[in-house]
Amino acid sequence: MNAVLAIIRRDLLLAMRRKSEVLTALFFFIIVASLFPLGIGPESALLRTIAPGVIWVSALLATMLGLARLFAPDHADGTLEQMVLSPTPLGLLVTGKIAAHWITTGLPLVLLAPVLGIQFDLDVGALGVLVVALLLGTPLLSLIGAIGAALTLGVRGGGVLVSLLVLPLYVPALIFGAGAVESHISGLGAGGHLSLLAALLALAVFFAPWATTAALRISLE
Amino acid sequence: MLTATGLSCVRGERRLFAGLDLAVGPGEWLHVQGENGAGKTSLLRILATLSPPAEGEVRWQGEPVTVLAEDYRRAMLFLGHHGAVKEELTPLENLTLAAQLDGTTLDEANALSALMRFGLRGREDLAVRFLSAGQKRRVLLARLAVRKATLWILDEPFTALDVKAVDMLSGLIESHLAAGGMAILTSHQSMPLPNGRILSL
Amino acid sequence: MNWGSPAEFFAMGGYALYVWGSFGVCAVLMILEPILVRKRQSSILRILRRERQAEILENP
Amino acid sequence: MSNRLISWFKYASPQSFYPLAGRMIPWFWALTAVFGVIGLWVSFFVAPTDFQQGEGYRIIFIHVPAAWMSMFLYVVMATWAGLGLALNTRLSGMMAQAIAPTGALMAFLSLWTGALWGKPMWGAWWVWDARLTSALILFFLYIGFIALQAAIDDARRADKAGAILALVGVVNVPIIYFSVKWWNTLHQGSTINLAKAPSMATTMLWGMLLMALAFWMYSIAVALTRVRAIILEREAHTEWVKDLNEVKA
Repeated sequence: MNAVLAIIRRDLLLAMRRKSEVLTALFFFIIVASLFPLGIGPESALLRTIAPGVIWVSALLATMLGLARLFAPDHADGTLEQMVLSPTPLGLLVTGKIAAHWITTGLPLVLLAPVLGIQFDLDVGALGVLVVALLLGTPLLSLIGAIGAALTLGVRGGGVLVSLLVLPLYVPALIFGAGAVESHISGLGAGGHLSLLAALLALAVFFAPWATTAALRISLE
Repeated sequence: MLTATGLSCVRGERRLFAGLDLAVGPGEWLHVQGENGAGKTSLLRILATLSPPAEGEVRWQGEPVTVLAEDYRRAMLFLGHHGAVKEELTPLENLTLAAQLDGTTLDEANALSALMRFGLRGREDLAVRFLSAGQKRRVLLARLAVRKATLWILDEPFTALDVKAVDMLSGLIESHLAAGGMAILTSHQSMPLPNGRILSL
Repeated sequence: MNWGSPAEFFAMGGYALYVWGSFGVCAVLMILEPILVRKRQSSILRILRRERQAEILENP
Repeated sequence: MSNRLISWFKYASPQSFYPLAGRMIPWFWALTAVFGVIGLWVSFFVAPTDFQQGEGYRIIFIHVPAAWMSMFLYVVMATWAGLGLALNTRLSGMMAQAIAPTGALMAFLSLWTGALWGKPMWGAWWVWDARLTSALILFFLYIGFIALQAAIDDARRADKAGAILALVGVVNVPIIYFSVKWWNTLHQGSTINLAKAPSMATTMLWGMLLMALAFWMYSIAVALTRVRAIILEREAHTEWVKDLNEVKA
């Protein structure tokens, strides 16, 4: 457990020393979401309808942006080898790295989402549901993304390839995440969507580190 | 005691070596020699359990390393071509965090004394990326000194070291062997260490 | 038998574009794929044969 | 038991599978032709005109088999990939790699024929129906698998990485399907529902089954042909390949 905390601390420390990467992903999120009204038009009823989907798709893309940097630096400087050879099980270390990735890319998105929601004229209740849905959904994005990042490690054109592998797998998260906000707006209640999102998260917490670990071992062979 | 029997290694379409046997006991060290591409690094990675052998088996204290898993990894230290040193972190942070990832703790006093021993005094708080190549290798040597492992597997440990650092490293390895440790090294040049057995690939 | 004449058959009750569009593309792709795979097979065989020839020329 | 295991593993080696596959391929082509001809005859000349959809419904005779095969082949591909990962047999990875393009073709055909069916029936080339949408995502999954394998130079590593992706995909396919279905019912209500198709005449079902058999045999024949090419490519340096009659000729 200490090792997990240590790797989270290390990755956060590294993120602090390379602030620009974290900030780039955040501004990307804001800019993409702000482009939609410019492309679609300022009519607030329409914007309210598309808001959950737009914010979620932007969150997917922003998460994707950070994925290439999840394991690549550790792979390049040999730290990944040492992680594999550490007495601590690799699965735990990988979970720690994914947690750190979420704290640096997912959590800021959750905190920024209400601001974007206001741009799209969402009311307070919908903003709350949006935050809860993102809180459940962004760890899911980091977990699934880690599998793709590990599979494309050291592969030609890995950065583009990872989006091809991961985006189709993001579909359920997108559907339930955006759906939660939509059904709240239409008065149906977001409970069903949110609990399904939580179930998916539980499933991913269980399986994704395992698949990521296997993929990392293969990339080091 | 590390023993390997009938190891063979296939890379892509090429068979690098086959039917390789080796044994290293306490206080012994093995010098793996061979041309570029002969499979020195591949052999070391197999011994370190980073990649599985195409055929054959590696045993530690009589047990297969695949069964021992964590116990073997605790007893073994591997240094590859890349230093496993984070450029953005200071030498001090590198040492303490590496120890924590291994599940042990390293207090600041010990870490500092190890860094000083390798002539990194005054560099503790400078990010590694501002250090010279030789100084970066010294951070690694400090890591060797603080990590308690019986078996050292070192891939080209003497590259990019100045004369003084070479002496330090060979002294380090000698005292490791004297204390009953084992070492497996690869190197292009002749080793500044006595009594090594030679394995040619 | 559903069709009075060949013309009626090809007209497909007004759905000719959709029915023949589906069956046509399906047939084209399912003929094309084996041909491409056969080509892949024969190109690797050609390389292997050439290598063999070169070996024979080198050590007669 | 041990005898049977050995003979099974014997055929799991590329060297003995190569000639075996070569002998099997003509049989599967013959079966494809037989089922295909009977199936087409049933679909065009035996199956009656549908009272609701007219002649346009005849597209289902290839649409449904293609959709079935695209899902079935993904499971078969993942099974081979998983076997390769678990037993470390070389042939398994090659089989997975050989199946993927045919699976992608089936997914594409199900999308294409679905669009051509949708236009006259629903008035639109594409509707975000649950089945069409999940077929589209399945197609993406195939493309991802093929792209990942193509991007990795080392064949063994490509096999293993592809295997993990295929297994992750196979866990996700039902989740994706149910999420899309849920999303669909929530948004579209009851405007379009494939499940409520008019009850099918027995001859229609027969036509569909025969065509599905033809597609199945076709997939096996193509996958076997492709796996032979892959075996030659990967084992080009071995003695047994150099001693093959095809190479000597």
